[in-house]
Amino acid sequence: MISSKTLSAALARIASHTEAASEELCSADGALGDGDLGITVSKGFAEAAATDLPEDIGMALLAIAKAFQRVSSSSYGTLLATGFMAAAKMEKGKTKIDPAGIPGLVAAARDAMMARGKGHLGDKTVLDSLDAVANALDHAPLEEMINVAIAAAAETAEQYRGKPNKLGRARMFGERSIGLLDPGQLAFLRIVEALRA
Amino acid sequence: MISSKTLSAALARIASHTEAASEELCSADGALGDGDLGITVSKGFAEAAATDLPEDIGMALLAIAKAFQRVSSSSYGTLLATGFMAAAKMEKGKTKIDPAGIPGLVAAARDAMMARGKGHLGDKTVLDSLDAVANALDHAPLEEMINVAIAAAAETAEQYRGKPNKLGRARMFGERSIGLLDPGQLAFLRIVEALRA
Amino acid sequence: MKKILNNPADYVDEMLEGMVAAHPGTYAQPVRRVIARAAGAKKGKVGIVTGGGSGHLPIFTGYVGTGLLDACAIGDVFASPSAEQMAEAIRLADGGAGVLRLYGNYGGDVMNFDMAGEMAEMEHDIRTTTVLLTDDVVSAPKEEAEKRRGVAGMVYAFKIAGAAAERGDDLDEVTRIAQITADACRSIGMALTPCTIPQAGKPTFEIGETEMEMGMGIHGEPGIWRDAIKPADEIAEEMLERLMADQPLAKGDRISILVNSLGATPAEELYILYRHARKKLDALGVEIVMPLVGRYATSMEMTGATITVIKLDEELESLLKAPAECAFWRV
Amino acid sequence: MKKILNNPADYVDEMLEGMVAAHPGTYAQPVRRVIARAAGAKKGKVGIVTGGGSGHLPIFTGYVGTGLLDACAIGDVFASPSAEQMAEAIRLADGGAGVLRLYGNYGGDVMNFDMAGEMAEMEHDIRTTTVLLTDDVVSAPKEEAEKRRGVAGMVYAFKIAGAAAERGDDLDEVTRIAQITADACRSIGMALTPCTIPQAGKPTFEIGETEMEMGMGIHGEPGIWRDAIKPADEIAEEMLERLMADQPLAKGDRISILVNSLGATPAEELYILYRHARKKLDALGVEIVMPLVGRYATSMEMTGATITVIKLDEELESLLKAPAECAFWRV
Ligand SMILES: Nc1ncnc2c1ncn2[C@@H]1O[C@H](COP(=O)(O)OP(=O)(O)O)[C@@H](O)[C@H]1O
Ligand SMILES: Nc1ncnc2c1ncn2[C@@H]1O[C@H](COP(=O)(O)OP(=O)(O)O)[C@@H](O)[C@H]1O
Ligand SMILES: [Mg+2]
Ligand SMILES: [Mg+2]
Ligand SMILES: [Mg+2]
Ligand SMILES: [Mg+2]
Repeated sequence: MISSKTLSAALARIASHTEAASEELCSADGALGDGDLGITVSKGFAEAAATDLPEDIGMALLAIAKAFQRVSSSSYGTLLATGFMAAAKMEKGKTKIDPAGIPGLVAAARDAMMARGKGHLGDKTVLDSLDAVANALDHAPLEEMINVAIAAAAETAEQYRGKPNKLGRARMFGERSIGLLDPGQLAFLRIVEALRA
Repeated sequence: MISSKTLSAALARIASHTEAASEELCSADGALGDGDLGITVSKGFAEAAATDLPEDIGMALLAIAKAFQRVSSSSYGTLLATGFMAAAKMEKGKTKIDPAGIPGLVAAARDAMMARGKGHLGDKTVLDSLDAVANALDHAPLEEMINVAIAAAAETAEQYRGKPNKLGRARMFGERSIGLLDPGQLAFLRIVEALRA
Repeated sequence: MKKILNNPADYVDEMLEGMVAAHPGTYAQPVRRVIARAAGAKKGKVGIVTGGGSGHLPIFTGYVGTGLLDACAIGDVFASPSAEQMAEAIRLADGGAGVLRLYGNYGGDVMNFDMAGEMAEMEHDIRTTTVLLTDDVVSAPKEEAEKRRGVAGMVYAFKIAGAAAERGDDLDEVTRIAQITADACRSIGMALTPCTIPQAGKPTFEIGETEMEMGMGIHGEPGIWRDAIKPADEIAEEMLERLMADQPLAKGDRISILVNSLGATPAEELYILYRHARKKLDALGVEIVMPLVGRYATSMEMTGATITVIKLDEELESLLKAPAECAFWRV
Repeated sequence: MKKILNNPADYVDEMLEGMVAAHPGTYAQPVRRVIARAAGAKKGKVGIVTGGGSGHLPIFTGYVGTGLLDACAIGDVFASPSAEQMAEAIRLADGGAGVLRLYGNYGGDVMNFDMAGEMAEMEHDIRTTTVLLTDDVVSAPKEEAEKRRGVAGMVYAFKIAGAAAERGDDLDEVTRIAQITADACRSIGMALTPCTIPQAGKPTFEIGETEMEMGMGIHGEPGIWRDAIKPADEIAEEMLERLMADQPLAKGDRISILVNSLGATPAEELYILYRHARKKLDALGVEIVMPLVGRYATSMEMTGATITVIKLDEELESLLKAPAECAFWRV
């Protein structure tokens, strides 16, 4: 069972892992966009990790969403805030997340983010990563969940490498985006990787 | 005796010699000013050399002055125009310059240029070169005049190298101008050198 | 880093403080990173807000002023402001007649402004509408024109919609006019050098001495393709050709044209571009109204230029010529 | 060369052609390289002419306009126009009440303008006077202040003398006011990068990534000394200290201040400089009137800034605030 404490510890790990990956993400975004993704992600998680989370897990997730809104209003930050907000709504009033509910939370985040960003699956964005992770987790054994999520995120990124970006700034690069990782999918991989340690 | 034809031939030689020295003069001026002197001088003499000179030597000198005014209105170009104008006034109505009159012509140019530019001898400018040449030519044998002029121009430039500039843009460099040749004195040396060949 | 600044983290806040201090009769900053008219919202007038990153002056925040914008939310250099700041801008712009959100089509900005609109509606009961600029012709093909990004065309939209609001048009009418204006704008950009985002501290891209970026946005990102530097006339020719391929111009059409420096390119060179554009349009019999040549939408100290053409009808033309005043522009 | 141009030799002529084409209601070029008011000289009004090199827009020629200059002779980039062109400018500016030659103190310009004055007097019987700007405090010590060069202070001189002429003052009075204005101006400049003169095709000097030029003129030449780049506040502090050492300011003094970009430096960074200047002057109790922050006197695409302070009396202040209009500035 995941409590606010567990969440805080995970945020701290993500913050340090994405901080380390910041340059990599900025340069991936630089090749297809404005080069700010590493800063967006690491700043957002640092702010979230530094936030005192309430015990109510719904309110904790809301606090994380707000942290993102405060410091990173680039697309990715806003989308993550939207995702956390959707999860917050589902968990309001509880003090623990039941791992069995996780695939549903990821799917809810995915749907809210699709609505907010008007994106579609297959556009080569973080949405595809969320979708893959939600599906993979659905039947995963508890102790395998993190590895399964990492594998799904990694596969998604690699699988879309060969396709063109259809949304966001990267769309403008058209065919030239083929062969490049989507920065948002790569960032998502770095985020779930951090859950391991 | 110097006719308009002789003058034209000399202008052509000066034009080609100062064209070759253009970069040197620009960089000397760049160190103490705006770096345009090479262009000013070579453009001015090229324009003068390309001008059809009338037989009346005064009118020929006037045409040279006008050529300078047309194409080079930096300080040096304006000063040379002023100098040629002064000489023009003295030679009006003649068709030859008597070499014996040359020191007087140089001195007249010097004085007109002093009046126009409000400069003084000793300011480390082309005025000092003109003054030295006028004086040195005063008793020079005819066949030695060019060599005497070159020597005087060269000595003046070297002699002032160790002194600070007191006029024009170079003045602003104050003590830092010590050790550097005055670009205008150097240009004058290149001009008289061209008379040799 | 060859910039005049103190701590890069303070760049935007110090810049805004200086701007408001220099023009206290024009600008106020009632909430951090939200600039509003010094005189406050005008009762009964439709408000117009925009928002976007810093580093584009006069865009975005410079155009707050009479006959122009009412408020603007400002982010870090080239970064979207937060939804919360945008909601504050909406609140500050509201004079009771509703608020138009008028800004450039960028993913992050759209998501945040949508959220901001929802917040303002929920919290303050303010009716809002949206018009997006999508004037950069090379950022998507004509069939997907709604996906194009917004660049210097914003200047015309602020001016024309601002004039409509100032004369007392209601929200639907201001929105309609803003949309017609946005639809009538076409832009294209080119750049010779990158710029440096203060917090990054290094140039946004690398480019050779003889190359130029074509299809330049205003966020320091590389252009859409790269070409060898060409003579100014050929650059202007190509830019106009691409604009006219998207929105044909014919004898008798009335347009305005904005030849805009991305920052470092001097006015002298804008006039060299304008000279060719003018010749070409004259030859076609196209009438130029109130041409704008200068720095209207920049990317810090980038070397480069954009050209925007707006096709005018009578109404747009009269609104374009209506009086307006901010610290950067007076009509 | 990273510039937008055609043949470098045509740079100035094409630029002027574009400028006049863009603003036909403001500028005319009746004689090559001489810009005059489109409406021509105003009968009975004192004319004001200036002249200087190209590459400084809006200086020099941009300030031809109502309440400002009447005509301007333009040279190549950073090069003096010819005496003949200056004489033409004087002739075009003459409305029968005489002409003031108002320009910056540069050896070449002074010699040529003196000749031009003699020509105009001889050929057209026009009475002329001269006022030279010598506002750059670091270009000569106070004891030799008359040897200083003229920089951005020209903007104030054009504005104030222009207003005096426009209201109908006679030549002696306009000259007196212009001289008081010139005497009240103090300027200083700094730069981070050089610029490129089109016909030279390479930067005017070399400078390291962490260095800045101090005591910068406006002709692309190196500064008077070199320093390590410092925070903006320290740069503003040092510049103001040097201006105030030359012309002390005290509680109750009224001044205007111009924080000017040499070209590439964006408005954002000018406001950061202004912010510090304002704080410092506020602390001293000095009142700032109509501060100017922007691009008023440039050196092509140079990165850097100048600060000019003018100490105002009641008369200068009212003339500074009087209406004026050219394509680059409206008061
Ligand atoms: N509308 C959208 N919907 C879903 N994901 C998006 C959308 N726009 C961008 N993304 C994702 O966000 C990543 C870029 O994030 P970010 O750098 O913050 O964008 P920007 O700087 O352009 O605002 C992309 O690689 C993509 O995965
Ligand atoms: N007022 C003056 N009187 C005499 N000689 C001068 C004067 N000003 C400059 N010079 C000479 O001209 C040279 C510089 O010429 P030039 O490069 O044309 O000047 P600028 O570019 O500053 O107008 C100086 O080295 C000096 O010899
Ligand atoms: Mg990005
Ligand atoms: Mg971004
Ligand atoms: Mg020179
Ligand atoms: Mg010169």
